[in-house]
Amino acid sequence: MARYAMVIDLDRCTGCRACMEACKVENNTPQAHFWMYVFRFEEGEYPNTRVWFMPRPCMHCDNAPCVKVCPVGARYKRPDGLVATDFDRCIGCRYCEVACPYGVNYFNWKKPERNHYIDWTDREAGAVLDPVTNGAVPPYKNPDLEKPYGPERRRIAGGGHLKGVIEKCTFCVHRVERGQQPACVANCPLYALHFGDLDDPGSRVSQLLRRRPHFRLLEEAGTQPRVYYLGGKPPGEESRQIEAVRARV
Amino acid sequence: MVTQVQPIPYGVGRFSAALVLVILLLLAVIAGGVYALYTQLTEGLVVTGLRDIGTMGGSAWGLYIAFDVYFVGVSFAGITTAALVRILNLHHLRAVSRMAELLTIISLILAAFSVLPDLGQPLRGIIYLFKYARPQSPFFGTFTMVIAGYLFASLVYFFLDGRRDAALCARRAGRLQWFYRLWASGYRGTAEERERHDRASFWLSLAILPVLVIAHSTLGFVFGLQVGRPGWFSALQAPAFVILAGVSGVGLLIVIAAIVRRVLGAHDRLTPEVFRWLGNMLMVLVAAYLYFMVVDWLTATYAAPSHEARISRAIYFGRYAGVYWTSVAALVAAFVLQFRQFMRQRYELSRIVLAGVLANVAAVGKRMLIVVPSQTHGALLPYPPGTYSPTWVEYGIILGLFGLGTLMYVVFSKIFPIIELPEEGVEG
Amino acid sequence: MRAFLTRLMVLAGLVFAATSFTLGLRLPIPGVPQLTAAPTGLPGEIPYLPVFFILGIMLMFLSAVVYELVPGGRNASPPVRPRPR
Amino acid sequence: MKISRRTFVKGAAAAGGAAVAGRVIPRGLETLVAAQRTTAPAVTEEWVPTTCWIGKQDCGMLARRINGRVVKLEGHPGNPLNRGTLCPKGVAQIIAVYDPHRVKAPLIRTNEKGIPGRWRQATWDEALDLVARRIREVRAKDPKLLVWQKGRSKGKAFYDEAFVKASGATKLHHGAFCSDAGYRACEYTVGMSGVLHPDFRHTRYLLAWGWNATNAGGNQLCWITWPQQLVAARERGLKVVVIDPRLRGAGPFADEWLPIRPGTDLALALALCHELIRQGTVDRDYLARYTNAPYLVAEDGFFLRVNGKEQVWDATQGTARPVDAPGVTPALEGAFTVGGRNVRTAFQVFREHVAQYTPEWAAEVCGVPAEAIRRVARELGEEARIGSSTVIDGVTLPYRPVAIMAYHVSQQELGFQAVRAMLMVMMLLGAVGAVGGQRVDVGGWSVHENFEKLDQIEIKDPPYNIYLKDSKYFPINSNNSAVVARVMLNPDKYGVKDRPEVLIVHMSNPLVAFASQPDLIESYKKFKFVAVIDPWLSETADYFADVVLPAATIEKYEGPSKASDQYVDGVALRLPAMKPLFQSRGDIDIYLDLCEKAGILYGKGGYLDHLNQALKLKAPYLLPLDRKPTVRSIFDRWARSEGISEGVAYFEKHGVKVKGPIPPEKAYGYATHPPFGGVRHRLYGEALLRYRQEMRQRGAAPLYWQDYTPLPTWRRPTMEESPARYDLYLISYKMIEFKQSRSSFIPLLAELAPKQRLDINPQAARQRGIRNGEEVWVESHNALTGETRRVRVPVHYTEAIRPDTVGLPHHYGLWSHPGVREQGPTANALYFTGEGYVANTADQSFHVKVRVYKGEER
Repeated sequence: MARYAMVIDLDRCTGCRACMEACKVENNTPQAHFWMYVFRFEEGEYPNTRVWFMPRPCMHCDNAPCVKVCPVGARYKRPDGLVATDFDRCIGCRYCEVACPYGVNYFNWKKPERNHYIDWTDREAGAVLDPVTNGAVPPYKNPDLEKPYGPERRRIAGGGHLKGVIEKCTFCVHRVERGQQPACVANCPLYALHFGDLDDPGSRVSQLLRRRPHFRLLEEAGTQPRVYYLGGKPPGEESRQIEAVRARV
Repeated sequence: MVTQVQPIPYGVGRFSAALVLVILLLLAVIAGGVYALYTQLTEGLVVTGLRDIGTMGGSAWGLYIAFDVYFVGVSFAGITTAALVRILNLHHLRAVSRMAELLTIISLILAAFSVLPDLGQPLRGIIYLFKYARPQSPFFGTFTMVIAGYLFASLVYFFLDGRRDAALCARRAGRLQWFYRLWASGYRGTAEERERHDRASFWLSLAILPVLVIAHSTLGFVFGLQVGRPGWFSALQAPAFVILAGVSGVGLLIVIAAIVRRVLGAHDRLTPEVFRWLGNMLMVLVAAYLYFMVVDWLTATYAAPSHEARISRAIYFGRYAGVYWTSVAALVAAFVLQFRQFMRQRYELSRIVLAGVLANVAAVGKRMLIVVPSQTHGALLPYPPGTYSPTWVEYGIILGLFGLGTLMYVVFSKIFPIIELPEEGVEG
Repeated sequence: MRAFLTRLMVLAGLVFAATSFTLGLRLPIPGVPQLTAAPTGLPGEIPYLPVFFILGIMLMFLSAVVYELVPGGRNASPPVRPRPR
Repeated sequence: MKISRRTFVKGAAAAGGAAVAGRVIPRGLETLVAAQRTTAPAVTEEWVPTTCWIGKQDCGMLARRINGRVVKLEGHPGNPLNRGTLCPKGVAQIIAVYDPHRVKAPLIRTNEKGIPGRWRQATWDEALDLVARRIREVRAKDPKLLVWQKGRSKGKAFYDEAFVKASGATKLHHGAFCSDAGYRACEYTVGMSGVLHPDFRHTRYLLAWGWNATNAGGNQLCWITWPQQLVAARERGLKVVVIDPRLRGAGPFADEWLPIRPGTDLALALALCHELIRQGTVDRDYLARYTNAPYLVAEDGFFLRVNGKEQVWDATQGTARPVDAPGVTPALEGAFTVGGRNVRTAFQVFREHVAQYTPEWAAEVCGVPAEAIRRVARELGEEARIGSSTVIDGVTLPYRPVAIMAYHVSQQELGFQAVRAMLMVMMLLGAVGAVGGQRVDVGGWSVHENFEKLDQIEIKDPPYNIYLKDSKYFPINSNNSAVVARVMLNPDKYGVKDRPEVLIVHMSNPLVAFASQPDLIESYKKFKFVAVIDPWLSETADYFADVVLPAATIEKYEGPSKASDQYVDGVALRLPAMKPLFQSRGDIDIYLDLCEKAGILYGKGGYLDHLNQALKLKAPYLLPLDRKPTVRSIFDRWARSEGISEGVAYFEKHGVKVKGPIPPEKAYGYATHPPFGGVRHRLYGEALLRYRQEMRQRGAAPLYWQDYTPLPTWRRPTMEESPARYDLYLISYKMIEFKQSRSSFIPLLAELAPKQRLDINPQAARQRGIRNGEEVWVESHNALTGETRRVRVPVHYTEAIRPDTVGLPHHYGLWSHPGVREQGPTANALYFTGEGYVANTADQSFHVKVRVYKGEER
């Protein structure tokens, strides 16, 4: 059984947020949902200013507070390390969300057909688009998200973003089980993101972690994250976020 | 020959015009709540002021959870008083024990109802909680202990305690006779039955008290166990919850007792003695809670880690200062009121009631302050601080719940004596 | 005869209570150690187990009712509806 | 559960047979059932290659197509430009493809111009007929009165060349808003068409001169390619010195930051030259052999010529001899007397010229510490390793691992000379065309025709054409559409006789994208007829189009586009990832039909004929001139003519044709035969002096010719003449989220940066009592006309900008798309164009003095 982890090289990140967009398109996430988010930081005072960037996926913790608190086992830890959300099981209590120290959970506040960027139910637009899209919402809807995954055969890839259930980064389970990299990793223009199996000493992630010093976010919280950062340092009180994305639904 | 039996006292079965008006009013309030709930069910929780923690800069839990905690808290007082009355033989408080028990049962039902609208999938919530509930989740304790243990135990206690009066009521012919008979379930008041009931209720009380503590503690754990939420993660949560529960519960009981005393003119049963006792109980609990708050404040200001500090800043001086200081003021006032009466040993009903009201105002405020700030200002990663202000939907649903509770209370008091029937006249 | 039936009832009730209670305990007992451990693998859950647990607790309290309503022992006398003298 | 509008409606109806009943049953309760529904049915899935349509370099893409519907665009792993990745825009454009607010059918205007348009849908035939008729009419009068405004249109061969030539239209660029001042400087100085960029694989010391590395592209390539090379180079030990008023652009990749005052880059470059010469870190061999540094300059500033030949001083013989005399060993320095005339070598002149530009002086001008300038000069001198050489693919070449990356920085009033001065820094170090040294054109080292053209311009007397070609105002001319606007408003002033009448705007949005918005809006009223080819209703179309022709986005054939990252060469095509949505059509289809209807498609000199030349088609693949080909067949012929036997099918299969690594002989100036294509680089710009004099003779005002100096010469930028209360410099910049004005309506991107904001240093803000996020007025001032312009924007605190400078991103200020109304103004509403705010090459300056205040004060 693989032990998946993500390694993020802060020395390479240009803060372009392409990973955020790759995630959004791959997973058709609703507006203002950022399963992957990129912080942009500024430190120090002119002219001794420093600018740096930090991507923030779900940490897929080994000791995940969200898994512990889930009252119905909708949020669960897979043997391969992925922290999954069964959207058929979730009752929408958002306990996982308040329990998570990293703020990676997003709740479907709206109905799916109202939850996307453009009102795809708009009659005029729909009329023209339907012949191509067969009424899919959004038109670039990814069918893989509906399917069940893992030996447990549970639907954990986000699906149609059902109203009233919680969601978060799935490490693109639908791609990983197909042997692909998560969308953000695959797309990173600077190859700052890496994904792989810690049990395989030959994997890129294992090599990087052997070769270079690294840290994990909020390790002191005992969550044992599966996301490692190379270079740089964790953000502190001195790190001012600039160009924050404040999107609300 | 049949002795002429007087009608059941305490306004049972008598409906004045004013009462009908009150009931209609309550029904209107409930209807409002139902409409709000309908809007939410169709549109989703987007109609509330709740939003995601983190980039969305919101609060995932709000009014619903705060009032759920509040209602569970209120339920504390009822059954405790009843149990204490039984265990410590505080006979002078027997008069309020039924009111207390009823308060417990109704507020527990309201608590259950106030969680449902918070769920994104209420129907799943009802089914899946019974189907998949996990003990690892603090919800499990709240859910099983409170609903199953606590509510059911109270019902049992309530039922057994009411049999005697039911039997008495059953003597009168009337539309509800079948109901009284059913409740009395063959109670005749023989010495043997009384002795049986005594023993049963004694053990029941003993069994209920620990369940009670567990239930309220687990509710505290729901927050206290969250390492990811500065301001929540604390061993103090559980005990503090129990105490604040007492404060709000006893407070509300005082208010209800006073109302009943006024409406039913039951001055002979609800004596100043009763209120003095409740008042003192409230004073002690408030004092204990104030102590908790001081400890809390010291820890938060003396050597708080930066994240804790951010929250306390928001609470003491920032966005939430208004709510916080109002609650503090209310608590202090409640305490001072009671303490002065206690020292002088001269009690005034109005003052005690005022204290009860203040205590509940403070309780509601504190519940909000426990739930919200840690979400809006407790981010461990440098997200910008969030905001939360409830919408009409949330207020509507909560009001509706209060309406429902009051209605249940009123209706019950009209079909069953809300105060234990006096000893005399038992044998008619 | 009636007394015998009631006894039978009580017995059946007790047996049911015991079974459901022990069944129900299968939930918290393995659950408790997991409170401290890090969650691993998939949740091995038996559907509707919580119902048994809740039932167990309820029946525990219900026994009080049984105790009061069902007169047992020597001085058992058939329940008589209260009748105005 | 599969939520589609149809099933959704069904569900609602089903729940009780009527919509009413559907509403009675709250959908919140329905979901439990819904969740149990089975998953989506099996689908046909395929990956089809195409290229990105948003940016300038056409990154390779693979489109994931399910049942004929594109659901995702991913980077093409085989394309050297982006190597399997995409920028945020590239990823997000998928939602734009399906944007219901695209122009769905040809539109014809029904209301007057200059206000938001009202439209009626027309058939393609009707719309094209209308445009074709206008083209016919105007061409009958004078083809030059037909103007073709180039924007981010691809397929140069089809539009810029074939159509413009076939129609005889006047072509307007957008380069004057990009980096054309730098292009002209490089073309004139070293004969390479491009701006400055390093040889990232070998460079060890980089001056990132106003390079917005983490947000914008660089010389000739889009964003992805350059950062990839930068980061890789830094991991190999590259040191990066950022010269920029704003640090944000360089992000974490700055080893040192010189926060230079806007508009003073020329001064800093001159000071670096001064230091390099003082240090003696000068590549004399390069200067003597490959530049005009040894040429003898007479006192009048012109080269000493003996029967037309430039002379050098032969050090061994102690006489002046022709530069190409056999065995001549030219002296680099010194003053001599030849035939009674005092002459100095060009280098001597340069040396004496820069003697005044000391670091201390520059420190004053640029607001950068003198010791920092000294240190950088010293490090440059050391890192250049003058005299050293290395072997690349078996070729021994000079090794000078120092370079400059400069791009949009060239768009300032002194831009032309500033970039020339930057080049001179590299020329002194002998880094031009050396390994690890200065590069200019990613395509390889081939001398551009402008090297001669810009040297041989014949300045004419009026009448001039619309962009003042060969005029006494801007002899070297980058064809600035904003200047054109001013000319149209006042033709007589510039000696322009007749105004153009018909305008075709292709994938361009001048009203928002080009500087000096008010001028543009006014001037566009003067066009009699405007046709716009665009997938969206651009603001330009909204206000002025008579006809809008809906172009497709990625659903079309277009190209061919270069796929070279300066190390590996390749070529790619844009291929339709699916059928054009709505009634939109591929641009090339539109041009074919338009030309046919306008009667300029067939025969000699027709569109097809010019297309044959533009695509360099060889027999037997030449397009027949008598029948209209399909677009696919054109590319098929082109591919086969390029020697790709499978024809276009090859691209439909692979997307990109990788030609392999670029050999040193093509990449490095030193390696070409002869080196540098046999030209001598122009340290000394004799022609510039000639132009200066001719302009004076023709009576042009000093501000036109003052910067035509043989050697870059510092002067205070015109904007400095603004009153003291305009105490801040406004600069503008690009954000990674958007591409120019062409993507801020893409909701996925707009969400990341929803609003215009003014970057300001907290120190400067507090002095003015401005809180972070507070709305302020930004008021710009034209130092020559006294005109002021202002916009209202919220401020954004940042410590990464000079306290005397404020910054506004481009991209905003759109209004026609429903998604952009709240975004705020464009920076172009504040900039001025024309005298004082363009370079001597008519290139737009994006610098202006502004003041920032809260209240209504005015």
